[in-house]
Amino acid sequence: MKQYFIDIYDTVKSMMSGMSLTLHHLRNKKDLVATLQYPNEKWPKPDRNIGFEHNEYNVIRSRLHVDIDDCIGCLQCERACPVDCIKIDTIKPPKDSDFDCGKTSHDTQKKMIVPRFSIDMSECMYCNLCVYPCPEECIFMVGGPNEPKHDIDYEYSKYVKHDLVFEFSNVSDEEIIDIGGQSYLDKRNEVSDKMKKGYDLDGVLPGESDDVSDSEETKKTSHVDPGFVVFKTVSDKMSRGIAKKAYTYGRRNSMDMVAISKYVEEAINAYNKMNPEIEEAIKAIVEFKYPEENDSNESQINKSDIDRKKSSSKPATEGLFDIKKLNEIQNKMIRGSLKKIYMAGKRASKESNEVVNEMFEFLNSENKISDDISNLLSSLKSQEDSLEIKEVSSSKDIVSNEKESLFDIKKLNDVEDRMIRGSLKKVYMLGKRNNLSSQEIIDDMITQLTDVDKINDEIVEFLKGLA
Amino acid sequence: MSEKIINNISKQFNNSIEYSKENNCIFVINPDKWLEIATFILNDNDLKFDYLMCITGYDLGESSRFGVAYNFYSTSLKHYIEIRVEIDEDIEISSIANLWNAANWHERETFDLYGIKFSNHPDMKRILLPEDWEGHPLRKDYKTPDYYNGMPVPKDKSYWE
Amino acid sequence: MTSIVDTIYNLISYIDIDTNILLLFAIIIPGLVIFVLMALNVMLAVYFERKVAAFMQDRLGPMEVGIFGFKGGKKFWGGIGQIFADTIKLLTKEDIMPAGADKVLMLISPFIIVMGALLTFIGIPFTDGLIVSNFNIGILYIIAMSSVGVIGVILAGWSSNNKWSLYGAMRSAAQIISYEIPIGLTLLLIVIVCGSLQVSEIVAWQAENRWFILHSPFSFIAFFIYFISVVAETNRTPFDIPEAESELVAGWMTEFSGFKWSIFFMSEYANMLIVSLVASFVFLGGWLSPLTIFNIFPESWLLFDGFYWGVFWLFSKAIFLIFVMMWFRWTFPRLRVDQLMYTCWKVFIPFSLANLFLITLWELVL
Amino acid sequence: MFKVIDKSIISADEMVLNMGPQHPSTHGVLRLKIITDGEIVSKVEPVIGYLHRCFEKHCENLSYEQIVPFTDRCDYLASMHMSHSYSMAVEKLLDVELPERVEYIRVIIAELQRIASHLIAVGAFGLDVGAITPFTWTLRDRERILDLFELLCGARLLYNYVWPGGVSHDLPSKFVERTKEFLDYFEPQIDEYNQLLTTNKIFIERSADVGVLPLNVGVNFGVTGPSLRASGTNFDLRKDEPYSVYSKFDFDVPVGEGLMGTVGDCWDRYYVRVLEMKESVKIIRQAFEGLPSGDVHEVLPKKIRPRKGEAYSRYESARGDVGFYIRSDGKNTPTRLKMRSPAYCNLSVLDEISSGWMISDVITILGSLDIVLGEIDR
Repeated sequence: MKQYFIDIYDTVKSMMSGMSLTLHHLRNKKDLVATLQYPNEKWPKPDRNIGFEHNEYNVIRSRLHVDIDDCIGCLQCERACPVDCIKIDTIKPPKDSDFDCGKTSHDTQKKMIVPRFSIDMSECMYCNLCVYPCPEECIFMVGGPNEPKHDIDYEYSKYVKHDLVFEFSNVSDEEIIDIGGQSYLDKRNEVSDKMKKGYDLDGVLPGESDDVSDSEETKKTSHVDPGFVVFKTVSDKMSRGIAKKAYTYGRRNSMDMVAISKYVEEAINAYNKMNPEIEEAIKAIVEFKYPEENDSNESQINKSDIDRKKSSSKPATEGLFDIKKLNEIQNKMIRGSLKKIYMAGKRASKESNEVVNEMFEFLNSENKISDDISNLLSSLKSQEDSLEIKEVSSSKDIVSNEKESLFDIKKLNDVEDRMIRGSLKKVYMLGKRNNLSSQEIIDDMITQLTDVDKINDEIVEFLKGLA
Repeated sequence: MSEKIINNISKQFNNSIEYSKENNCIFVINPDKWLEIATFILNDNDLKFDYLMCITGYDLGESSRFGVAYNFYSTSLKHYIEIRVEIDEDIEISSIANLWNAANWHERETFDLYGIKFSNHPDMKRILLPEDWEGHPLRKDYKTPDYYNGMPVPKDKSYWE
Repeated sequence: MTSIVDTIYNLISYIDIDTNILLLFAIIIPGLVIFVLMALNVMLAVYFERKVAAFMQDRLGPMEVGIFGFKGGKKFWGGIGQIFADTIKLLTKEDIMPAGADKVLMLISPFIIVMGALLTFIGIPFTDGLIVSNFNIGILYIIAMSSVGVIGVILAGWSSNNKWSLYGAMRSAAQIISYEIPIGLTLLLIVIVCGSLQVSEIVAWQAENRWFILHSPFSFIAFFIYFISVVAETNRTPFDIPEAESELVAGWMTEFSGFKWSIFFMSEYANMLIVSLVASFVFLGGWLSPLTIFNIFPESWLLFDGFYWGVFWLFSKAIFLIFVMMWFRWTFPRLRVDQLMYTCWKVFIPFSLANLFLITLWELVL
Repeated sequence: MFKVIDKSIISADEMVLNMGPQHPSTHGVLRLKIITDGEIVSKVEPVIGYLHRCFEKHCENLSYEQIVPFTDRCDYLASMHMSHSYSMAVEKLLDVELPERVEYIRVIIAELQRIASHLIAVGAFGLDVGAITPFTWTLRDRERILDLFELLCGARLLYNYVWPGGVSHDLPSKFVERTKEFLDYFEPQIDEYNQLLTTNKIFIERSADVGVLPLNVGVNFGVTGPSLRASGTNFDLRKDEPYSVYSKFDFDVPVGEGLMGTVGDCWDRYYVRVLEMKESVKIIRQAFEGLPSGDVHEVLPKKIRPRKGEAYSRYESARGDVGFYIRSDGKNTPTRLKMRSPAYCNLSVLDEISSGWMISDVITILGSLDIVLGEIDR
């Protein structure tokens, strides 16, 4: 009985003491609150001075970044990664070629180019193991001691998972071809085509996303030599490769089209790979007009159109001149510092002119300006990328021609019965994939409807109206 | 200390011990006599290995194919021993789950990942993998299946290559 | 001033239609007002609870949603817009009905619970004379109606076809029915003392004499027994074993979502308000100003009394008690189901029986 | 109209209750098959493997350096302990003698990590019995330790800090100072937890005398760590088989005494953890006094190719006795790596000590065992 009352007393007492504590916290909330209002307030970044030469080490875990100009393609980071989230491809120039791969900021001569350096940040587990072995210190996690190299960036959420694959390589296709990496490029294009097909099936009807894919295609083809379009029709891989090689050789030596076609034919015959498709393609080359010979009117019309597209879809850095042009400068010191300015400008997405102006300012302040350099820089300033634009226009014509042959899938939305509309759309998609013409597709639709007994006069008339 | 342990055990089971590395207290033991030895080291007053730390199965890929390593510790006498039983593929090892309850789950795990069977185990079934999994993944000759219950097993990152 | 229904009926009686329809109007209007009051109560109380919890736990609570861009910094009303965000979220949530559930029972069970809460409000005054219907058996009616909800709880637990829900419902039924007894016994004290079951009479008695909590040591103890018992009856920590989110997921509410769940929520907070109001007018002098307890304040202070001040004082007392309930919740662990029964049957009921006996003696002797 | 009622439907048989894999207080994706008779539990069968990530299989294809981040992910609440334990096994194979500074740093880090892990255990145990406020308070203090770790190696949860043969970085210059600041702040906080939770009568009622684990049963089931010490033994590898530099420090091993009930009940298991935090604070203070200078990368191997052979390392982590059994055949990847996870063995005793109690008590007992599913399922 005594215990009974003691228990009650204990209970009340312990409860009161607990309640007094929580009340204390409620009353002194201003001093005790530990929450940080994240987007408005952020954690104070701790001082990362770690006692010894911390430049070598990286004590922050955030996004991986690569200074690709310093990468020598040694693959050490790829090997160190426990989750295989780094993928590097390298191409070595042939032994006898005099191709200059450039130098790193540590003045190491690069022996190969890196056409692909992609990091899948969705797989990365921030273990930092890739950072330690890098001999050029070009892969690092941003922020912390690397603040001067790259600002901290730990908030990089994306809507699509693929967007977390960051591509760092800035080697253009032309350079790869220069170095003799045609086979590599073919393979890569093949894979990307395959992947593109995969994306297209991502639940989006091509009819609905026509506009998007159109602009994408123009963007894509703007980099590719239009002559290759012809060879795409060739199904045999081997002969296609030979033909393309021969074609590029011809282009590089600025032959005219007839000469190129003959050259290609010789090359094909040498490997005994002649087949009707190739023959047709070679004929097409001869008929194919050089982009330079295109009507100037046409390109004028398209130009404004494309300019608009460019400004909206492409980042402004594309307007910057190529960094390789600076290699002509003899003095190492000046070249290095100019490159630095270039990189800074690129990161801030400045225009060519601005960057060149900055360079001039720098040179003036250092009293290192010479005639050669100023000539070079002013030549860079006035440069226009007219050639590119023309290429775009011509390839766009080809694309639009193909598209016009088919009617728009949206027209099918006028059909009221859902069942019928669905099956019609299916037929349409099937036909589109097989490159059928409008008339053929409509015939298919009518047979399809007769099969399922849904046919009536209205629909037949409607369909015929489409063609 | 280790000498004493070795002497104690080899006095009793001279024939069953294949070899012993004295410095690490590692014994390799004939599977036939395993249960007797286990009972002995648990109950003997000089040994008293009352705490079974770990059971590790391993795949040798040789004639005697699998091995099971038992790590014991005595909480009262503070000494340590490792005993290994190496067997061919189809032979069962007698279970010690009735002596050390800790062995229950460890043996189930060894069975799950290596397919080593323990006779007289109270509840011999898979523990980490699903009940309907085929094969024993930690074997050296294990191949990842293409399908599990009709679902394809992803092997590479399709958007990556 | 007798009751709201009568007042309204008198007000609209000049309209020349059937008197039955007029009576219906006179009943429906206060019903709607009470429903709106309950909805308002749940919105404010949830915000209040979240803030109290947050500050006790060294957090800030809802901070992101302000009204018209207004945010109070780290103040109490920092995320006041959260009230509306929560309401909209709850009402637009998908209403999930499990495949194996008893659909009819699952549909009606939230309404049974909320009906119990609504009906209880009929007998509860808001200030002097502001009562929907001034029964002469007010206290009895309140006790009876507040235990209607348990039917809904059992139906909800059973119809969900979920073992966790069933456990929650069974625990809840046992708990609510057990704790009805100490509640009834403690409320009996004031009935004995003032000799009436009518709410207005009870407060009138307190106005004449003194607050009931200060009337005798037994009524002082009775208040705490009553208060802790109603905490148990409203299923709040440390007696929240029917919900027990770390054991039973969400107890009998596990399978409910969207609008149905928000009705449960509404009734829970409405019950909190009801029991606090009852405690206020039975023990704490109802709408009487606390300044009149002792006659130490100057006469002019008695101005803070009257019809409108009555509403203020009554709700202040109730809100303070609700705050204490929240304070309990964020301080204590949860009891086990057998300990809960122990507390009820072996502590509260003996004490309240003794109270009942002793206060009778107290009244006879003094 | 009237159906013949099948007797088996209404008879009062036992019922199977599935707790988890999605349940608020199973501490991860653990599934408990509970056979109950009303509220009384007659059998609990843990079903594990929902978080199995093929850690051991994976390790056979990774080099020794690459395994470290994966060991971190086993026990994500005490990552430092896991990588430390693994590094010890590899160092045994490599036969390296570590510089003293490395050992001191490792001890400091390990004890900080022990505090962080026990804070979660203590808070989550409060959460399991229904007290929510202590959990947020313990998380608040754990956050400060994570800040220290961020200062140390950039990461807050999965550190990849302790490497075979050393640690990845030396201590930052402000680390010692700030850790001391934290310790001064932290010690009074323990009293607050005690006031709010440990001495609360309801909490004592819920946890004392519940789920008593007798010592011999615990040893037989391979239960280790605070859960075993609560049963009245001072078996602690830091004392019994001193690794690293633990032999140099003076600290007590808290043992369950049954202050509120029986020795080895849930309250003891909880309270041993609270006391251990105090002991860890003591160890860290001593370690700072004796912290020698030196290079932490002195013996860090460039490439790890251990000798042919086996090694078994033992380590006292926050949850108990972690063992890494590594078989190497001289390549840069292990042929077999087995991890003896303490929580795996601790969980196996659940059925033994929780049958006969109520459903609420199963939660309490599970919380007092302090399991981490990442470590159980590996």
